[in-house]
Amino acid sequence: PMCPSGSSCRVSLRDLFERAIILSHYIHSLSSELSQEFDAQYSQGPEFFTQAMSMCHTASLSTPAGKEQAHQIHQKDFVILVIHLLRSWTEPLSHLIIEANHLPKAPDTLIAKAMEIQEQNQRLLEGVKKISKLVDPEIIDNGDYSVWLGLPSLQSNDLESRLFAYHNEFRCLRRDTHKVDNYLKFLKCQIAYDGSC
Amino acid sequence: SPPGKPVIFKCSSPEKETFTCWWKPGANGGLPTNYTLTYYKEGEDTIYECPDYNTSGPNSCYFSKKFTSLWSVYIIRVYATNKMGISASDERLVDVAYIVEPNPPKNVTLEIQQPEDGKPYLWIKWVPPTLADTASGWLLLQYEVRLKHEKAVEWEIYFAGQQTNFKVLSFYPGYKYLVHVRCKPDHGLWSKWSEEHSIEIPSDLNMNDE
Amino acid sequence: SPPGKPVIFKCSSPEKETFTCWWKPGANGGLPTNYTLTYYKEGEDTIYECPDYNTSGPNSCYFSKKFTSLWSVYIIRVYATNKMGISASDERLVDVAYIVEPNPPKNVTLEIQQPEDGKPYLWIKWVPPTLADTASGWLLLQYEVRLKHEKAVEWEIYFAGQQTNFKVLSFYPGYKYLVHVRCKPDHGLWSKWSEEHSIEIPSDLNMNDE
Repeated sequence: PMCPSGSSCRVSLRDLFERAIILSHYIHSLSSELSQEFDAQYSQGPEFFTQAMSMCHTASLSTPAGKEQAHQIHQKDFVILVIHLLRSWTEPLSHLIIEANHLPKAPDTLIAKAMEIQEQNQRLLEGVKKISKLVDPEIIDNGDYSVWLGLPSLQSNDLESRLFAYHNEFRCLRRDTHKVDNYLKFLKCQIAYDGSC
Repeated sequence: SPPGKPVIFKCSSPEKETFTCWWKPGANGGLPTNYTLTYYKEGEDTIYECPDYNTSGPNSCYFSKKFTSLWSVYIIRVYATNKMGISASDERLVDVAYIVEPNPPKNVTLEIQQPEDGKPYLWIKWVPPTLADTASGWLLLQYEVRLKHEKAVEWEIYFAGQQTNFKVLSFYPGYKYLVHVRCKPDHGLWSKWSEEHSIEIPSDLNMNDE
Repeated sequence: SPPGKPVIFKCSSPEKETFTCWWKPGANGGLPTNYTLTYYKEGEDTIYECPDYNTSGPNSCYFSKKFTSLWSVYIIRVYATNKMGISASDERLVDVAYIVEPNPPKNVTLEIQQPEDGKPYLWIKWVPPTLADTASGWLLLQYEVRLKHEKAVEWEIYFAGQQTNFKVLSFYPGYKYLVHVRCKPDHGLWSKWSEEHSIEIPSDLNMNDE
């Protein structure tokens, strides 16, 4: 949107959404690779991790589980929900990166991916905040997020419990990044394309 | 004898709103055998029975929108029962977000275009598969085109991104070309290829700029 | 005299993660002249100075990842100052997503193909450049091929759309052909041409259908 100097010009809402979606798509792809790479490296048998399934720390956020539920949420509340989801991973990601170094034979690629996800997640959070201001300048983001209490399990002395904890975090990260990606693609069509892409 | 062990061999969703699981019966032990699918969801204790055994045909369970939620793991099992006993399949863990496999694209059309100021090109167009609501943004599809002339051995494959048309710029006059198109959700599985469509390229087609 | 007016003549980003702006100094009025680049982001009031005048060489400002935001338009200006006064360039508005100039395509290969049932053709293939965005598989690049035989003056230019290969059907046996390929993202600038690749066409090549 190059516009003549002097007039105020900004990145359009459509462009902001397009860029946010490039990031959210990329972040989810990385998170899927990270989760699969961890399971491939540390699983001790086909069913090893199925018992590891436990609730994600973001389960308390009531997120739509289908298209109809998504249509029922007010658009600006939905944008705020995405911000809360993104923000809920700022702390866990930084701890995961630090603690993952203590995993036995921790592959560099795994840590590099986690760092790339952390960096792009912060970038995406900045972008969605900018989107929220355009959607509704009066929007109030109370800085909410889901508290994460998973550090002790990542530091457990028992290796199996530790591996279960990592597996669950990466599984939840994969799930939540998919939610964010899905929601942004939906919100783009609802908000920036009047409900029809 | 008691029935053999059934196997849930596939679960998939065509549009990220509903899903179906299919199973293969085990040996039926020579007796009338009844099949029951049950499931419970991660973090919940209540066990439910399949809501609809018919919509998706024999040995299947269809979960309509009402019974489908993404991002929560369904733990599914099928039981085979006859007079002599009962046998259960292995548990199948399903998150609908990751089993999306659309139907193929539809209405594939082929045309030769001869722009005033450029070389002729083969223009392939299609529409998204039925059931796929790409307009709302809930489902996002990417497309791939494959093409070859009748005598060629290898398919040429082109990635078309989210567009529902594609221009092929290098082709031979005087040949019959075969085309298929398929699609994939942003994070999901490729559909089957569409039906075959073909076009005869006139041999006197002038391939240079007009 | 006061310095002449500098001109910001180019801003570009190789991968949408960093970007650089370059300027041409105006006349320096015969006095030592100092250049300062300042910028602010739309929707914000704070004015910042160029974070790095060195990385991209003389008369340039390099914005590393830390200083590059995809979410705002940058309003940029360069000031030239000497003892006699100061002069400012026009404002340059920069949206990083619109100034992506990718690296050229890689691994260009050339082959003469002689299908059993058709005329021979020159088959040019390449792979997309390394670019963070194509890694996410989301950025659609378009390609252009240019080709000429050694003795020709003019290049023949072919638009290859999103294809990563191209067939040239009209060429002369016995000549050496030179080929380059370049690419461009949907909103962005053409890359430089790839390195030159060449191929000798055998003079005894039979140009008719086999």
